[in-house]
Amino acid sequence: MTVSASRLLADHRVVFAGVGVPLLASVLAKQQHAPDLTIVLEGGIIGPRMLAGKLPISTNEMRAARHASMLTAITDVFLLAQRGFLDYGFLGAAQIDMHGNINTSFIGSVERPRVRLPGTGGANDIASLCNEVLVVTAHEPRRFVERVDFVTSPGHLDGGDARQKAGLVSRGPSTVVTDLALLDFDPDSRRMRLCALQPGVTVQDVRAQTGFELLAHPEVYQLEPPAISDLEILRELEAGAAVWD
Amino acid sequence: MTVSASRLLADHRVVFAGVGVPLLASVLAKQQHAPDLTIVLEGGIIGPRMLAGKLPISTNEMRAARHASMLTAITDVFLLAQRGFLDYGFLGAAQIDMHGNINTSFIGSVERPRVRLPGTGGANDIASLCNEVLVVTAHEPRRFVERVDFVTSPGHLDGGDARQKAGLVSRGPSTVVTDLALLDFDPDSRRMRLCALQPGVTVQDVRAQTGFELLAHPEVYQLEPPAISDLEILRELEAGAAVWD
Amino acid sequence: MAVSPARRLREELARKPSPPADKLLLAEAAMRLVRDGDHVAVGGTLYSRTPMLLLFELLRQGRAGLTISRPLSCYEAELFLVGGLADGIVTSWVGIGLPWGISRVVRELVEGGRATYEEWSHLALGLRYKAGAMGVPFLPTFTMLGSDLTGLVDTHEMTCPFTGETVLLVPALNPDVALVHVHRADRFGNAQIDGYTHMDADMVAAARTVIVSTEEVVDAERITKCADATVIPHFQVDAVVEAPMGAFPHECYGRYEADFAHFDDYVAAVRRDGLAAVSAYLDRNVHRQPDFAAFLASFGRSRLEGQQARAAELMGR
Amino acid sequence: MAVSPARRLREELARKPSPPADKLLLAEAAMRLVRDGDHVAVGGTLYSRTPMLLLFELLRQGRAGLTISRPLSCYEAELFLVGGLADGIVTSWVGIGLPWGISRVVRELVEGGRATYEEWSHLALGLRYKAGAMGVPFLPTFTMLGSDLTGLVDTHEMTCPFTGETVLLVPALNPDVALVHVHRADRFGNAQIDGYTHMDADMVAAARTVIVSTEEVVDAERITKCADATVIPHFQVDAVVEAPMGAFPHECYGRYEADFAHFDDYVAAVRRDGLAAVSAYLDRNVHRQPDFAAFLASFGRSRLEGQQARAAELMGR
Repeated sequence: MTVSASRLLADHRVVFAGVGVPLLASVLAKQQHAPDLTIVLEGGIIGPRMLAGKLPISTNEMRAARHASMLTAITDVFLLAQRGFLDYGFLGAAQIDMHGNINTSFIGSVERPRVRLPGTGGANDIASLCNEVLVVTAHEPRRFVERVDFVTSPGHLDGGDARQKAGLVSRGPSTVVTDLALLDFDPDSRRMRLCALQPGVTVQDVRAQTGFELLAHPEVYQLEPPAISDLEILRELEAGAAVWD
Repeated sequence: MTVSASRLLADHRVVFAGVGVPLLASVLAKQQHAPDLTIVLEGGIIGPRMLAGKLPISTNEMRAARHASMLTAITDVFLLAQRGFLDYGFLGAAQIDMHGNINTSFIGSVERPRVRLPGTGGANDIASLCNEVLVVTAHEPRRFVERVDFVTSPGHLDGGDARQKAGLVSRGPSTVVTDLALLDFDPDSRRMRLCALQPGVTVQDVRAQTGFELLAHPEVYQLEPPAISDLEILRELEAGAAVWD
Repeated sequence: MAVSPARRLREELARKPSPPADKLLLAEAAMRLVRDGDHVAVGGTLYSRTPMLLLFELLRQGRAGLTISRPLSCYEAELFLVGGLADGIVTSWVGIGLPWGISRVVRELVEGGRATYEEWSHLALGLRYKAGAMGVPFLPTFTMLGSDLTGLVDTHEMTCPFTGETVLLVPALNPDVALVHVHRADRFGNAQIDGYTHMDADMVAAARTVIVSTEEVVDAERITKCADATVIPHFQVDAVVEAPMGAFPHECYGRYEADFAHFDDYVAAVRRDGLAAVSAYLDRNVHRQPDFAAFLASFGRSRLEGQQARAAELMGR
Repeated sequence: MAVSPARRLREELARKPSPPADKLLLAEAAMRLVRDGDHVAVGGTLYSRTPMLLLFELLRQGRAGLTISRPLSCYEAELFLVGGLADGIVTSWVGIGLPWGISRVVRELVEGGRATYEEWSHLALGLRYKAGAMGVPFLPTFTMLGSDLTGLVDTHEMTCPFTGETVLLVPALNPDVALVHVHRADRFGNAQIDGYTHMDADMVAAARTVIVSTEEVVDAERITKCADATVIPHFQVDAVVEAPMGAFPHECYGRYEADFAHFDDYVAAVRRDGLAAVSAYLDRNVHRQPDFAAFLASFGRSRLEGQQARAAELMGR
């Protein structure tokens, strides 16, 4: 999943990364095929270089700021996104629906939520303001729902040109990367469709884990498996990251 | 004029000063009766201490920034005024009218100006945003006109509550200090009125130099002449200021 | 809280003198400036540069009916809710971080209707403080449009008269009190922050009352020597509190790392005992400690020095 | 210039890659990025940190139909108008300073209808750049209300939906080109400014094309060592030009004072010869000099060193 995500990042671009998979994917991309990718983190951090084995747990801490070329205010970083400087934004999802809308606020009703999730953080801003949004999430039926309980981060809303009509100025989610597949959105209906399969996964596997009717690209292909060098880099990056060394 | 202006500045307040008389008056006030007056200059400069004999010619230069406690952006300084942190603002005037409106843009018509003046600079912002505005200007009939050709900096507009009705959030000009007199504004009509006379000046002198019908305070008083210490401080401050030493 | 008209905010400021006077206070006296019912904005974000010494003092004194706002809220929000001081939070996110999972405490209180959580996007909250700092009642933005977030909070859509675009207006937030922790300040309140500044400068300029805690109280000369690093001018500050390691167990950029093991213990206790674990934490670390220095001392010197050494190492020192 | 919708501005940015690549160019090549008809925002203000080397190169190359915007405009505006490159200025004030009186050149051209002077208040112009930098089409303000300035430019009044107050909306300004001079930058364009920053950071973030001249080109390590002093990130910059004393005869904070005697000579010549004096100035200092270094050399080394010494003295060095 991390490797698939990293391969979506083109060189010479700016990625707005969160911690976890997004940061790993971004650092991996820099080491593999995109050395001139610039990483921006929400904690006011531009162009940091991560220390293997000391990955940050939040984007608002010293480990995330190492060797940055600019340190500024949180709001200023989001304003860079609003102006259009941030090419890629990464999102996770507690729930994602067939139009790429994401919920990280409430499971159940707003008035009496079954689960009060942590909230948007910068996710709504990333979804609203980054030029292209990449969603990375585990592929499970309880996550892939027909309609999210609450739109925390706007995808293509009700599909078609609904997103543009709502006034949103960026294109929204282009790709969803999961442990099973890579998905994009039909250019007209803006409904999610299967694009490519992770190695060893079948179309049926994906459908079984998706809680709505999934469209499919005319030519579904197989994703390349991670290279040995990918796995080596990731292993080195993560070494010790979970331990408070 | 400088001394009269300086005496209007209370201690423990923040003054937004321009170069020339406003800066001299502010530094004098700090040395005489208001040691804890904070000077703010439009060039992003907060709390500078001037070097006698090396006064700045603009508020955007090193001499103005000496020993400042904060150096920032121009816009940020004006935003301090908009928020309400700047208690006093000083204005000069090419033209000032009976309601304290000031023109530093056009003499004559806008379409075919007889004189294209330098423009507002920060004057409009000071007039709009500082808590209290002090005007300092030479007292001449061509300056003190019934109605300015153009309102660069809003005073009390058409008088009465016109200023508040226009949406302006600060009180506007409270006092006009000239080489002849000290003037304020009638609390109801907001028309300029004579308050006090500079030493040796008569009411008639003032009226003769004013191009509109000047109201008078019920009790016009005499201003105290400058103290010897005032003049000594000013002489020392200005020494060499006009020479590019 | 309702949006205050500019005139009212300005009148409040005009009533306060703003001399470069000695504002150095002990935490106990400084925190008396916070009144019941206040909206208290907390500087830093998540576990970075949280004004922990000030918060602990406030928790020790006790208050009622506070609202706490913060860009990203860490477990200090839980202390205020469970401690009974606050009944609502205004933030974009609450938790500690991925490894510690969703906040069980906030879940229990908010799902049970015992506390409110007013949710804004991270940028929208930043713009609310910024509008407050700029002295305007709102700022326009393209964020939050089309989402369900706008339905729960006070925003307005408008059509831009220049371009015809739809923009969202978010209201200014002018907190009653802002509490921030900085790297250095002089006794007048001129303050400097190293590294990322979070939203502190806007929060301070927006607030009606400002209390700054600082790793070091320095001479005015130290400030004027690098005046371009000053982010808070003295006339925005009401009280300065000396607070070495005053953000611990959260981090302070360049000075000390956050104490993740402390978070582990806290979260493990909450998993085991629920809200009672939060009360126990308050009891042990706030109420039974005479002051913050005693709380720090309870970690032992070598652990504190270790956190400082980790910071130094990351800074390449 | 008309206000650009956010979508269009964003699409323009998205078309440009933004690598941390070597952007070091000679002034001659860098200034080719400026096209006839462009709106050129000039960094610094008045006689402080003006990108004089870049401006002189543009004057040498020649252009037509430019509009020049600047917070406060000094005599460089006169060079562009009389030199025939620009036919309009957007600013809040034009002149050099009190001792040099009103600009005779601007008076003659504007009063005669041969050049336009679009006047905004200092803050309003700053907010226009800031709106452009923030990626929104306008910002609200309480300045300029009630004055006659609003009648001459494109602004809108509105009633705040939160407080009922009247606010003025000023439109974003996204210049085609921003030219700024900084203290240090690496070859990728990460740039730092010492002292006051004028409106440069907003101007740069707002602009479509950015050329930075710098007193020193430094290693990336020098930038990362004090990353909190960086005000311009590399992905906002299209070209970096090495320019020691590149703001002279204007000042550069901490490096050299403005050459007031040079202003005296210029103003005396204009008083004597009118617009012809400006052409003669251009001829002598721009067209007959092979480059900016030769212009600097024409002052003589001791005069340049004297200006540096004065700056050092003011900085207490």
